Amino acid sequence: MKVKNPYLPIPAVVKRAYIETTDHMLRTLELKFLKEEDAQAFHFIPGQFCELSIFGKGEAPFGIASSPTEDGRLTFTINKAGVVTTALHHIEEGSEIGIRGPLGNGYPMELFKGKNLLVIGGGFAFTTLRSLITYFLHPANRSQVNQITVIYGARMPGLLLYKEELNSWQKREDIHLVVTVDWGDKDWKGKVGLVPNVLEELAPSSENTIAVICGPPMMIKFTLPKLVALQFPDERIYTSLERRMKCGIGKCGRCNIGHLYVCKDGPVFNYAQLKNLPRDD
Amino acid sequence: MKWKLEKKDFQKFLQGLMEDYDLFAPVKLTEGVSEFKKINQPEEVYLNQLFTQKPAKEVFFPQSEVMFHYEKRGGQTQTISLEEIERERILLGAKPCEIKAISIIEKVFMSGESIDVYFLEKRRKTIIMGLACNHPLSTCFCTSTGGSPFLREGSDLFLIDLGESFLMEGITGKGLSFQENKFLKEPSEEDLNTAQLIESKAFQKVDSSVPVEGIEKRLDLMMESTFWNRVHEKCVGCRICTYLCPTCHCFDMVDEGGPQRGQRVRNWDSCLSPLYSLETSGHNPRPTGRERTRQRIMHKFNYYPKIYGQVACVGCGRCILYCPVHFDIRKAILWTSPKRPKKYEERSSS
Amino acid sequence: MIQEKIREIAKDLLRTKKVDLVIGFGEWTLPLRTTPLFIRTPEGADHLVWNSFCENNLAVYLHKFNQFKVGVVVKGCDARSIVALTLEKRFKRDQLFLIGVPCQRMVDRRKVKRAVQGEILHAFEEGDQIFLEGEEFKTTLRRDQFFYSSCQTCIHRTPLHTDVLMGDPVEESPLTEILPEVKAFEEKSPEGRWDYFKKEVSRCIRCYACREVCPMCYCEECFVDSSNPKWIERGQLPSDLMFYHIVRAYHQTGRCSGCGACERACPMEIRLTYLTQKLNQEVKDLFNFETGIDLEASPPLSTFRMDDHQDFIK
Amino acid sequence: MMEDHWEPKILAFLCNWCSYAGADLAGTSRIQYPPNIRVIRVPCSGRINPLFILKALQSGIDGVLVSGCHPGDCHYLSGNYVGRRKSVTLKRFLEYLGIEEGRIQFSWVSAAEGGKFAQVVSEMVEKIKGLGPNTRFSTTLFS
Amino acid sequence: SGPFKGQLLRPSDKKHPKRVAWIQCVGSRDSHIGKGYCSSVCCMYATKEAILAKEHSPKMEATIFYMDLRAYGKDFDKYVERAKRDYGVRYIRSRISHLKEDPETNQLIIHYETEEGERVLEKFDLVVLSIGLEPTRSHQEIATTFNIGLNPYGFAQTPAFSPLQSSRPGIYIGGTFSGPKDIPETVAQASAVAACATSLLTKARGSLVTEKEQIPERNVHYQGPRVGVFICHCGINIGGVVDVPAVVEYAKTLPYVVHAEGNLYTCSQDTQEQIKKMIEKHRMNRVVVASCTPRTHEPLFQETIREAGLNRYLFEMANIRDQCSWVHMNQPKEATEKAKDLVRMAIAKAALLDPLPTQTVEMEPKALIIGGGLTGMTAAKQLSQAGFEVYLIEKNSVLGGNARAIHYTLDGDPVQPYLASLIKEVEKSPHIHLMTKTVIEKIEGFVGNFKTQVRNGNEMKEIKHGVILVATGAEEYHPREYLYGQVPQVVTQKELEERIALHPNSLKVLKNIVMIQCVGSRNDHRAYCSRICCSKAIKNALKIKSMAPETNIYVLYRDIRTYGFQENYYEQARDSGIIFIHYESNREPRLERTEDGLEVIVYEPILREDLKLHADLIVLSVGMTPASENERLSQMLKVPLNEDGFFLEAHMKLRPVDFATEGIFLMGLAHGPKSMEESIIQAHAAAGRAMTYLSRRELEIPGIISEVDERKCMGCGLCESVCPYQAIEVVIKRTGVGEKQVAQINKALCKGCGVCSASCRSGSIDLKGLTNAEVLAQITELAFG
Repeated sequence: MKVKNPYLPIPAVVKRAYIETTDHMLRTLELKFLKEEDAQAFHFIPGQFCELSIFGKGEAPFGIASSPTEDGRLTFTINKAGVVTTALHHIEEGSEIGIRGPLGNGYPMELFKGKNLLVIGGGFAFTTLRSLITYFLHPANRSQVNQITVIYGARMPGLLLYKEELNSWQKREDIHLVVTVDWGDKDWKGKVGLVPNVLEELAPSSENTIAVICGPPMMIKFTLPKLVALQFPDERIYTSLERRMKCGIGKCGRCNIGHLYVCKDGPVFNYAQLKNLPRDD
Repeated sequence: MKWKLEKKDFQKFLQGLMEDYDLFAPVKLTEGVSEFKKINQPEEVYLNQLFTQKPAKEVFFPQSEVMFHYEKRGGQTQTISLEEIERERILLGAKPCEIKAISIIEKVFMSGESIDVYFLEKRRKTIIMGLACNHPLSTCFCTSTGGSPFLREGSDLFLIDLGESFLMEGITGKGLSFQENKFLKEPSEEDLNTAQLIESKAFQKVDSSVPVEGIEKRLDLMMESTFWNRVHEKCVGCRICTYLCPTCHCFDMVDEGGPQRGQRVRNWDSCLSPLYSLETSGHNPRPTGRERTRQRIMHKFNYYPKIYGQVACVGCGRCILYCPVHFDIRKAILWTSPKRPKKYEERSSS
Repeated sequence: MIQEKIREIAKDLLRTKKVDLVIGFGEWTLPLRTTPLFIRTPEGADHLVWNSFCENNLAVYLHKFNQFKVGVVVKGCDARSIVALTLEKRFKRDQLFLIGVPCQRMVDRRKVKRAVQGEILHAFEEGDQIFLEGEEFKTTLRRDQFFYSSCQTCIHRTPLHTDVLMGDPVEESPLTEILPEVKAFEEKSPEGRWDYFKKEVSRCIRCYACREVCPMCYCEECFVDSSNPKWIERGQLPSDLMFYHIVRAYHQTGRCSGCGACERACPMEIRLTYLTQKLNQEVKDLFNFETGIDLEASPPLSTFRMDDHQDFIK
Repeated sequence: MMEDHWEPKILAFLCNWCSYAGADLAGTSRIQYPPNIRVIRVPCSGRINPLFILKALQSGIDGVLVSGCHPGDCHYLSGNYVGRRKSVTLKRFLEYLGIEEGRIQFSWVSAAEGGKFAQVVSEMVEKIKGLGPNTRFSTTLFS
Repeated sequence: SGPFKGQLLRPSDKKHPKRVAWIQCVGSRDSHIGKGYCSSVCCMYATKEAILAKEHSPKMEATIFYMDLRAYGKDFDKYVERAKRDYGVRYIRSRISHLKEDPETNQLIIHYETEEGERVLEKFDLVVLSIGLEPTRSHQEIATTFNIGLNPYGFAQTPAFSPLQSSRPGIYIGGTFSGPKDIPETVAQASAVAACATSLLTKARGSLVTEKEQIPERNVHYQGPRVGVFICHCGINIGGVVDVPAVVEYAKTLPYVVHAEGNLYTCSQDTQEQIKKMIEKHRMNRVVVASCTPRTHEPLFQETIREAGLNRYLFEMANIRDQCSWVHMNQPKEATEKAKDLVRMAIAKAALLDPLPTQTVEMEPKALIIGGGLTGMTAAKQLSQAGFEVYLIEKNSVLGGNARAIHYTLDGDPVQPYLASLIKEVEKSPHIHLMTKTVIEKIEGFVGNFKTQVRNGNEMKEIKHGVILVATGAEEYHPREYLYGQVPQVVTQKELEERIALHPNSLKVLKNIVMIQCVGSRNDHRAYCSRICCSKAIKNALKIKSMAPETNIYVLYRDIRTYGFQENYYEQARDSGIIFIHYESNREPRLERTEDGLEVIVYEPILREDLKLHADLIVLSVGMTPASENERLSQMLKVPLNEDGFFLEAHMKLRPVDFATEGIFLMGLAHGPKSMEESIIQAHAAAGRAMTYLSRRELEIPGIISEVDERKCMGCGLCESVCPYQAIEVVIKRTGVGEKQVAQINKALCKGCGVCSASCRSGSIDLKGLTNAEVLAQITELAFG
């Protein structure tokens, strides 16, 4: 039996592409596999990522923003930074792209069963969290978790991702969504304040609750102590690490922190694991 | 099973093999430099240099390897992967330490659900004819890392140079087909004794005093020690020690060519290069030489053992011999152990 | 003896806090080799040695320590590199204390190893003899048969602009009159030269040791690693290797002190000095400039003269 | 793309203020010259990074011509002087290494020298035809 | 170029002449035919022609017959020396009266007398007559229609001290209409006349300017390159040779191309509309036009795409006419192939182009004039009349500079009254801030934003201004030769003029006066002619002759350089009995002390013996030396000096009053020795040039400038040292994590030559608009296309 070559990108096409933020730095791509059987074979869970490749430019890892419950929809949100991301920002709808994945361990959905869910997101790291939240808001899975509390912050209102969904979530009662910005502007009516302070204010009980936190290093640095202060035990705080990756399958050695490979053993880790890893960030 | 092969028919023996195998063996590039290459004529085989600069891992994990071609035909890009190998191959002249290192790399490339098919294909279709180390150097410390100059593990066939002839031992079943070859004779008793004598003499020569034992535990608590500030100072950050190390297996993937057609290539990479962990945002988790040198030692002696239970160093001594600033990993290992010399408080320990 | 003087001066410098650290050479585990040492306490200075194997160009470490006051042991070529680096604003001259050692030309350990059968286990130097001891042999060699090729043609062995000189200046006469390597190379036909260069450079494994040991190569991002524009690919294509080595040598025009560290560092023993020696010869003929001699003279490619040579222009 | 007989492909860097204008003048005065050169317009002959010339030769282009203002006429005062030093060191170094003499050619052509520009180009095309295709960097020779 | 395609041929038989002779002063300096003036330019003309002829046919021999070699301009003497030394041009001092033709070889025979008086006969293949300039036939018409006066020679008459003013106010004279002059003077006069006219129109400035309102530029950053290609037929100019439709089809297949079309005339007005429509329709963000030379048409197309909302730098041209179809007319196949390559390269470059902002720097409408002499004051008056504020800095306590020591001009007009009225005007003008006894301490900034620290005694003041005019003047050469300073009878012309004006009768009693020309000039230390010493000597000599007719005046000279209308006074001097004795540079006159006074010994070429002249008074015509503080000022302004120490202008002929660095101008004696009239002209000219900057509210900086990537830059200073405009400076910059030494570019000074990005080894500095990546893309596109 011929072993599958994990490095060969599966051909796909860009169905829809639109700019998310006012500073044009974030763009969401909706992809569709060219071949139907690739689409069938593609099963993923929230928190996993894929390596998107543009021939001639290279490859880069992106968290899957869509949820498995959205019937085969596959969306990624790209922050424009380097050669590959710029190329991803420039390609038009209908052009080709290569996908490798699903990669990484994704969120431990089993462990979330029967617990409350506290989701804290910051900036453009909200992609995998959106997948997680959408998964649990789906009627079939809503019952698996009890209380869902979401705190999502961004620097400015224009930089918030998935604005329509945020509004629709706001209207639902089975989810408590708090959206905050560091600096408001004249027509921003919502909360203004840093995520750690908002968390302190909200002070959700840590009893039987799992916290999932993703965001820029500075936000995590100031939010973790707040969570610990609210008696969240280390093993019930999960985060998804952002690291330089190349192969995505734990071979090329690029993404290791200590003995763990972020791409294979992560990117989702609980704080207990991270604690005893060498401080190599 | 053991055979004797006269050196005078060695060339003809190899000629025979080459009919149905591709032969890879060290070839002399220039005075004092040799490299594993595909052999066209048996005369090219050059076994006098104790070990080649680039280790035998190159035969399984080449420094630069095209993974697949891509071509845009009619708006649709086809990818043609290049992992297939038609002809079986023979690796001749690899030393025991290099062969053991291949098994170390094997653990990484062939574990988990995603298998590195390029390495797998080459590994499966290669018969390893190891060559014993009759005269190890003073920089060799393979015995300290659980190896030995006559380690047979990992070789399919094992050659011992008796001077006029080779003693060939069959270790695994592989490569049976050519064992009934006409050049192979029955080894005499006296041959076996000389082989045994050479083996014990070689074993003594190797420095087994390097305290590799228990280094994984010791390094656990040394992550933040000032030891690293002193270790890295003399290292200028070139990539010799990682490219020449038989166990190093990091690589980078890059596209060559334009949007219309080109190829994706995998090249060796080194954790000592500043660009290795530089993120596009400009943040670099290992900004200075201190973190990078620490990463090289920690990965070999702490991280890898944690995952695969054995140290990722085979004690071949290449990184000691070829380092332009004479960084000696044995000193670094010594320095982490309780036996470190007290009076060298001041000395840098690398 | 020079070694004692170096230790004295290092101790004094460290005791009086004139410098934060002294960079020098020390014995290490292998024979015929020394290693750079970073001494921060007066007692540590006892490990400083001086012999014919202090081959590294210590100027390469100075930009790592440009916030500190540094004492450094320098040969003729090292001092010239430091002068060139000062001209390129790497550090201010007053934060350095140069311990100049008149160089007696360094011995090439590879030539010594090829002259004996079997591995050398112990070696020490006495006057102009080198005593070697291996498993089954004991020989002595004359050190002046085994100098590095870059040392043979060196005419600046006494370091200039140093703060202190560890011995009386040596007279500056090259052993071989002009650069033998360049002459030998130039005797070949153009095709022969190109094939020789291509054969040598195709052994390159892109470990960049030649770049990292050179004090003049301190760029944040080398043209080889640049992705916008991407000058060459990352693989082992011989034409890319040739591109790299031509440009690396060309970037040393008027900056290379001819110390030969690049050739010594190469694990694949690729000959490199005949490239930079030729460029130094060109710069001498065309602009009458020698690297690192004059503290004021600006490097040749950073200035111009109206009457520069131009008969190659139609 | 090799027809029956080989036509050299030559890259010319022309400085915008003098040589490019000279080339235009050759055009307006209809002075015919061989069609082998392709021009890249640069502000000054001092803008030519030696890596451009080397990259052109490495990519298999058969000849490189760099043409700028006469000394003293440079629109940017000393651009051509600085460029001249880089050119002489690069040319001598590459010829030392074995690149055939004549592959790289430098010239001063002022805005009024249309005739001279055509002559420089024709001479260069002849020279390169004499030298034959540029196989120095081609990797086919060496596995 | 030229009738014989650049060959030097004899018109009669189209053969190469072996020996060519130039005869100077034909139709000039000849009052019998009413041309008593010197045409000022023929000496240099002949020398230049001799050099060019020798370049074209080195074997040819060039000989120039002259009376006085009038190389009075800046670096002119050096040029003549080069002609002699490098090109072997022979200069023979002898007036040629007639030519004969040798019947057999029809060569031309010239009889001439050498210095030593020996008669020589030489044959030449070609003789060139250096005929002078004369007023055109229309001079007379213009004079009558505008009712302006002409001088006896038919050139325009200009009143004293206002060489640009015709006899009627409001009508100004520029160029050779007012007399023969060289290019530097005519160009300066042009700018000067413009200045005078502008100040009259001050009130109406800017009234007819309509601001072009532009639609905002579309942001193309977050789009991939969408390139539109327009390939021009240019009638048959391109279409006749290049198969344009094939190139269009080919362009359609190239990456990033969203639209490609051929046009008959891309530069026509309706095609501009078509381009704008296509940009809209295909949402193009890059445009490539393949037509003629960008040097002429790039601005036109850039304007068009700007009007369509695209940044003007998102544009690239491929020259497939002047450098393709026109020059490969009988090779259509190869021309089409070449056109395809050029289009492909242009598209590859266009895909990488970035939109470049054209920043603006606001302009401080004030001028700083350094030096309060005649030049400085004239410029100050001119600028104040044009409504601009002026800071006039003078280091001495009193205005006037060198002009204070001049009492009358060669034409006899009194100088001090004019000077006094000028000083009064400057002092009372509201726009001029006069600062005497003030020295410049520090000058910072760049055009539009200069900040200068000046010190008056110990009080410091900072001035904000937009432009700088340098009028630091020059000093009289302090001679060491001829016992000057040791013996009272040896004086300089300046001191003589002082004595003539203030106590004339002390001179009346003198019997013999000997004047020695070119003292301290035209030698190895000062290889230039100070231009005014000859006219000054003749002025004083004529004055003395008129006061004391019977005093003998000897003038020992190397060349009498009374160019232009000053020639009349030279003739007048000879008629009034002043004796002019020529000496060769290698046999200079000697001065000896005898019991009854001083004796000058000079070798008289015609008598071929040493003449002993007993002299009661010896007058040294000394030249001018650059002002002592030029060195310091040039450092502060970062502008160059020439070898002789005078300031170096941007271009000797085409930009005589500009410095290379923008916003700084040069006038008067600081530029080099010149007469008062020429200084006044340069003052107006510099003021005119300054007005072109002062009249703008802000300066537009072109987009094509360099940019530093501060992450990659190590601050090695290589770019700083090669930048021709000193626009780059290595500074210590505070970064997030500490300090870093990086290069910093002064956007206003960078001219976009790209020399810095070619020198930078690590590619940290790059020229926007022609980055390394863009050139590399063109190279790889050409090679692997």
